[in-house]
Amino acid sequence: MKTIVLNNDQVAKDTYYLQLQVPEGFKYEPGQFLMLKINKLNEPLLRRPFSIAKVDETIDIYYKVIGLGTNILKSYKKGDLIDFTGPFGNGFDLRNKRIVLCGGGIGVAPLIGLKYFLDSKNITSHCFFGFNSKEDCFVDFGEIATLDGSLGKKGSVVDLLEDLDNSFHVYACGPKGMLKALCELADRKGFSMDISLESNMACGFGVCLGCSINTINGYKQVCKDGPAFNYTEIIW
Amino acid sequence: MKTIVLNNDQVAKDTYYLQLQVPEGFKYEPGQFLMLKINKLNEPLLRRPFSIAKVDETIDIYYKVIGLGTNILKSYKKGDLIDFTGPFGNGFDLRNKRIVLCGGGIGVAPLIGLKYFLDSKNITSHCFFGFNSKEDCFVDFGEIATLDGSLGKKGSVVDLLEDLDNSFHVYACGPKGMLKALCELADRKGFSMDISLESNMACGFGVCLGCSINTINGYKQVCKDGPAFNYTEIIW
Amino acid sequence: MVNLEVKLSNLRFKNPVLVASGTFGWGIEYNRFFDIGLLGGVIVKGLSLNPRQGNPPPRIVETPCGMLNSIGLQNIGLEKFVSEVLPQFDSIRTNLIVNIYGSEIGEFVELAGRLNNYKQIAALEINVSCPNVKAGGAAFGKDPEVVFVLISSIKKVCDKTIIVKLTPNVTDIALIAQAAQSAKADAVSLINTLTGMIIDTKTKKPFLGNKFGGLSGPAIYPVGLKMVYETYEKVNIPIIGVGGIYNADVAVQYILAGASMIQIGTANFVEPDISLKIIEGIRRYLEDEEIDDVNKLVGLAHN
Amino acid sequence: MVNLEVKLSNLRFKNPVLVASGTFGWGIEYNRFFDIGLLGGVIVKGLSLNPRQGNPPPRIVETPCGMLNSIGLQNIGLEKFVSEVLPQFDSIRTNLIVNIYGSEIGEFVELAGRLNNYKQIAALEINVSCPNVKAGGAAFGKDPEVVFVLISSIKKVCDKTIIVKLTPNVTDIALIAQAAQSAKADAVSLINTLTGMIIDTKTKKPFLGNKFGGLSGPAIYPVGLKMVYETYEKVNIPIIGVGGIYNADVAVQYILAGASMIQIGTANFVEPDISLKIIEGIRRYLEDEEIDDVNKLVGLAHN
Ligand SMILES: Cc1cc2nc3c(=O)[nH]c(=O)nc-3n(C[C@H](O)[C@H](O)[C@H](O)COP(=O)(O)OP(=O)(O)OC[C@H]3O[C@@H](n4cnc5c(N)ncnc54)[C@H](O)[C@@H]3O)c2cc1C
Ligand SMILES: Cc1cc2nc3c(=O)[nH]c(=O)nc-3n(C[C@H](O)[C@H](O)[C@H](O)COP(=O)(O)OP(=O)(O)OC[C@H]3O[C@@H](n4cnc5c(N)ncnc54)[C@H](O)[C@@H]3O)c2cc1C
Ligand SMILES: Cc1cc2nc3c(=O)[nH]c(=O)nc-3n(C[C@H](O)[C@H](O)[C@H](O)COP(=O)(O)O)c2cc1C
Ligand SMILES: Cc1cc2nc3c(=O)[nH]c(=O)nc-3n(C[C@H](O)[C@H](O)[C@H](O)COP(=O)(O)O)c2cc1C
Ligand code: FES
Ligand code: FES
Repeated sequence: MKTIVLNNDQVAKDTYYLQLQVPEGFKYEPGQFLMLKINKLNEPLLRRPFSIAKVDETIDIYYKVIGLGTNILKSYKKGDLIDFTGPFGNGFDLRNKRIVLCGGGIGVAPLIGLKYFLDSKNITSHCFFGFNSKEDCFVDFGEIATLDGSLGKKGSVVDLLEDLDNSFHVYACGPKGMLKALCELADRKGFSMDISLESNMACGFGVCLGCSINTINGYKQVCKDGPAFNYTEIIW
Repeated sequence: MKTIVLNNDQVAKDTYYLQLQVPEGFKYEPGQFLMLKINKLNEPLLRRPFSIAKVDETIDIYYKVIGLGTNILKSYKKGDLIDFTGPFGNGFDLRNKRIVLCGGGIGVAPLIGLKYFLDSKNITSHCFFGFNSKEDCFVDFGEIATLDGSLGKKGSVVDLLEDLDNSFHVYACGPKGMLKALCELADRKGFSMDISLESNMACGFGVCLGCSINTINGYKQVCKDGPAFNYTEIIW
Repeated sequence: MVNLEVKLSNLRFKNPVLVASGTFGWGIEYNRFFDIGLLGGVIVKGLSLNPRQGNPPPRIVETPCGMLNSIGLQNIGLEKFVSEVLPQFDSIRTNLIVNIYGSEIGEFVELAGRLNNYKQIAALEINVSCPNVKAGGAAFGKDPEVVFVLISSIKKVCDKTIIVKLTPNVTDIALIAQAAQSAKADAVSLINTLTGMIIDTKTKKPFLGNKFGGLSGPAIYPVGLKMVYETYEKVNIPIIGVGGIYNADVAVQYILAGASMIQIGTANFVEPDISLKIIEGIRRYLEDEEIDDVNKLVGLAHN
Repeated sequence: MVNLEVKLSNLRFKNPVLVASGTFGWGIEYNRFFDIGLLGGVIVKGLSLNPRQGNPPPRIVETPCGMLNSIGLQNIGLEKFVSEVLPQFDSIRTNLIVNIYGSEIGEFVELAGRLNNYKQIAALEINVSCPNVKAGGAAFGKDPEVVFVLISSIKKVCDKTIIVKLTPNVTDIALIAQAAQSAKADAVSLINTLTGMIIDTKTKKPFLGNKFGGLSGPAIYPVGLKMVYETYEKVNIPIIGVGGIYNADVAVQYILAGASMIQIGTANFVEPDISLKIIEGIRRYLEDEEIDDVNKLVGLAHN
């Protein structure tokens, strides 16, 4: 399906904010993602997955420029048509606990929509976001940590969660290293946690079996069984 | 090498006029061509050959949108950088006879530069250009024939050359069917003729041996031995 | 009106467009995009007797105009397939083809024999590209004698249409096709993926969990097309062409090369309804060329 | 400073980057773009005893991320090569490697013997992918015994470094590499092109004048890489990796897979000075990874 690009501006270092027109009948849950076909050529061949940060007037996506596909994506202009499939994946599973959102880098994106959703339901949540540096930050809410100390607290965002106990439930998304550190912290502090994972994807809806990750219940598909998983399930 | 696109406007049906900044030290002869790398991807992989229509303030190219590469080429905008190699190929071999230029469709392009060159040397030449229809025409000089009669004389441009005799030398470029018909006419009327040929090309400068055509002297390379050949040499 | 219907042994297909095993799940997943009953047939993912976990991740990576996969034939096994997937095909109006494999001949034969009982299944596609445990891991499909014995054995226990899916990683694919023909296979499909790999220069290790993977996608279509073309000159049974088909032009090229039907694989991931577009594209090509029957196109490039 | 110098038998190469036969003309043509003396070595186009016309046009066509060629080994023949090309290499400060082929063993041997006299030539690369007239047209390179006899015979008449260029169109390329090793080849280079074809749906005929062609370019690199990787585990002689290399990352992948040197082919057409950029890219990779010698990279992906 195609929709119209309404905005595609740089909002932080290598980070862009893509807004798409909401197609008629489009439904989504926070935590889901779209698969974008970047151009009409066979290179890049496969669609690329991007979390839906939020949907209201527009579908909002934040993306980081990494390689082949995202380097082309950034040249889209207002008014261009873009080809998507989805939304795919499960929404975040809502827990009846004190809620914390913890994101690192571009992994903050899917949490924006979750925050927005929780606010709309009057559910209180605490947000902790980490970036390498001030120039990488693209959110204007939540407590911030930066590795170089240029914004918020100096250090890893994981450090900001030291005070949590088992009354909390964390939704986390970010680079592998951060997620692993969070898992150790969760083990230590006893809070529960869902983490949103990434994997190379071909289809996005469970047919290629390419996006498997290893869990204590065998291989699972990030696209269909996730992208969020209970952290205790993951075998790193 | 890279140069700047100064203009890339549509000038006729599926036909675009590409103007490039002349790089320092750039030398060319009428009849030569450039190889353009259309994008930075591996698809399309190979460079595409385009005749240099003319060089004065700018390098002028006329191109027709055909397939993969030219469909992307048409999206270039003023100010974009484009990657070229060349100029390659031989210039037209100038003859001391009454000169006629005969072009069909996009094959008119290289003759524009030849006309311009001859004019600058005060050499008289007669131009005959053929198109399918008025909407395909992108020149404003010469005698025109269109197949549907919407501009100039109705019929093939070949018909316009019926009056030539062996005192003439023709430079021709155009689709295969037209060139074949011209060869028959040349045999009948006795005029001499150089025809500019096309072939799929990989390198453009004689190393891949991919652009061969069959001649009475064995296979020859369009890029290095041509693109213009004495018509009597060609085995169709 | 042009005719798109094709026949294979005693089966009729609405059109020559199938979807390739491993790229179309169990079929039903694609119903969210279009009515899969419009396809010539659906080849479901590789089935084995017992469930299989598949290979460790990462399992896929993109390559220039292609992709590598090392799924390792993950599947739910016969029992679950029969109880959960098959019933859903009662209401789907297209040919269901089940792609099967085993690690030794006995496993293939048992599986084929048991699948023979289910009326929802039109045909079996025998995947001989998987490693042969008894023969030290080399694929069944690389040895014509093994293919002959395997297919003959399957034919004894299963009277459904038998299609043999050949691997391109051999010196002479037509030789293997001939072995399948001698064993009374009803058709051959070619090609499966080319073996390939990618190395991650950051970790300095093979990128895929399984090191090697199968290369598919547009990149490989000239190779598949050539193998279909040469096999067409060496066998009399129908050929089903597969490998890198991403538009109607490439599909038509395969038919001209000698394929009676074609399969769409990797392209299903990129464009879930590409197979419908290709059916329409083949129809339009026939109309433009004023050919009234797709069967008349088969092998024309040999004339 | 990192070391890029590599050795092969008694030869030294400034760096591990060569340019592949048939994609670099006679070398000198590229001097208009850069000083070819900066390359590790230049492999010139396939030479035969007598001049050859090559195949009828069209000879090339683009495919997804690749190209097919059916040049058919057009070349000027030994005599003209010796009189016109060789003298130009007196002043070029890089290793000249001559790629040779014949239609039967005797032709190879005579050619190798005669080339042995010229000091400008550092090594011969034996192209065994061409059809063997005596064996009914199948390529020399598909039969390990033929490769053994061919290379042994060449070694008897030529004491230059002998590299055997292998075809990927076989079931087991490592087996052929082992035959070359047994025959005392100094190195193997792999891969040559994959056989493929394209059909023109307008004319309904094979597009290339010769019907079939060789597939090269980025599309094939995962296949070449895998063949280098598996051959590295089976032979002790150096491997020269070739196939689809289009940037330094892919070049490094080949080295990690086990290639001591690499060749740039099709990419030379797209970007005439790509080989220089790849040399620089390899140097930068080594610096970033803090590895002081390119030789230490060879085969690391096997650890
Ligand atoms: C469910 C999900 C949601 C996501 N949401 C977002 C989001 O909201 N915003 C965002 O910016 N990103 C998101 N991503 C990540 C995003 O999909 C990738 O960053 C994107 O696909 C990169 O594409 P590319 O073509 O630019 O990079 P590519 O060139 O495809 O490279 C991308 C990555 O692929 C891997 N890779 C590919 N080829 C190789 C190779 N040869 N060797 C080693 N590694 C290789 C590497 O990890 C590399 O970094 C999400 C991913 C998933 C799975
Ligand atoms: C010396 C020279 C000068 C030229 N000058 C000009 C010029 O001034 N202006 C201009 O418009 N054009 C010119 N051309 C032609 C121009 O190069 C081509 O039109 C252009 O390369 C088309 O590129 P493309 O990617 O758009 O089309 P492609 O998609 O590459 O297709 C181009 C053509 O390639 C052939 N082809 C490729 N693949 C196949 C296949 N699978 N089956 C059948 N046929 C195939 C067909 O003939 C097809 O029409 C010139 C060509 C040469 C050799
Ligand atoms: C992710 C994936 C899984 C596959 N699984 C199977 C399989 O289970 N059985 C089989 O015979 N072929 C399998 N194949 C091969 C395809 O059916 C097809 O032969 C191959 O991909 C070439 O076609 P394509 O280039 O159109 O994808 C698989 C291919 C892919 C990409
Ligand atoms: C136009 C062309 C001509 C070639 N000629 C030869 C040749 O004469 N001898 C040879 O051994 N290989 C020849 N090759 C094969 C290349 O040397 C190389 O092995 C192959 O193209 C794969 O590398 P690439 O993908 O980098 O091009 C040729 C390749 C091309 C594209
Ligand atoms: S991306 Fe295909 S199964 Fe998950
Ligand atoms: S295009 Fe390469 S030799 Fe002419």
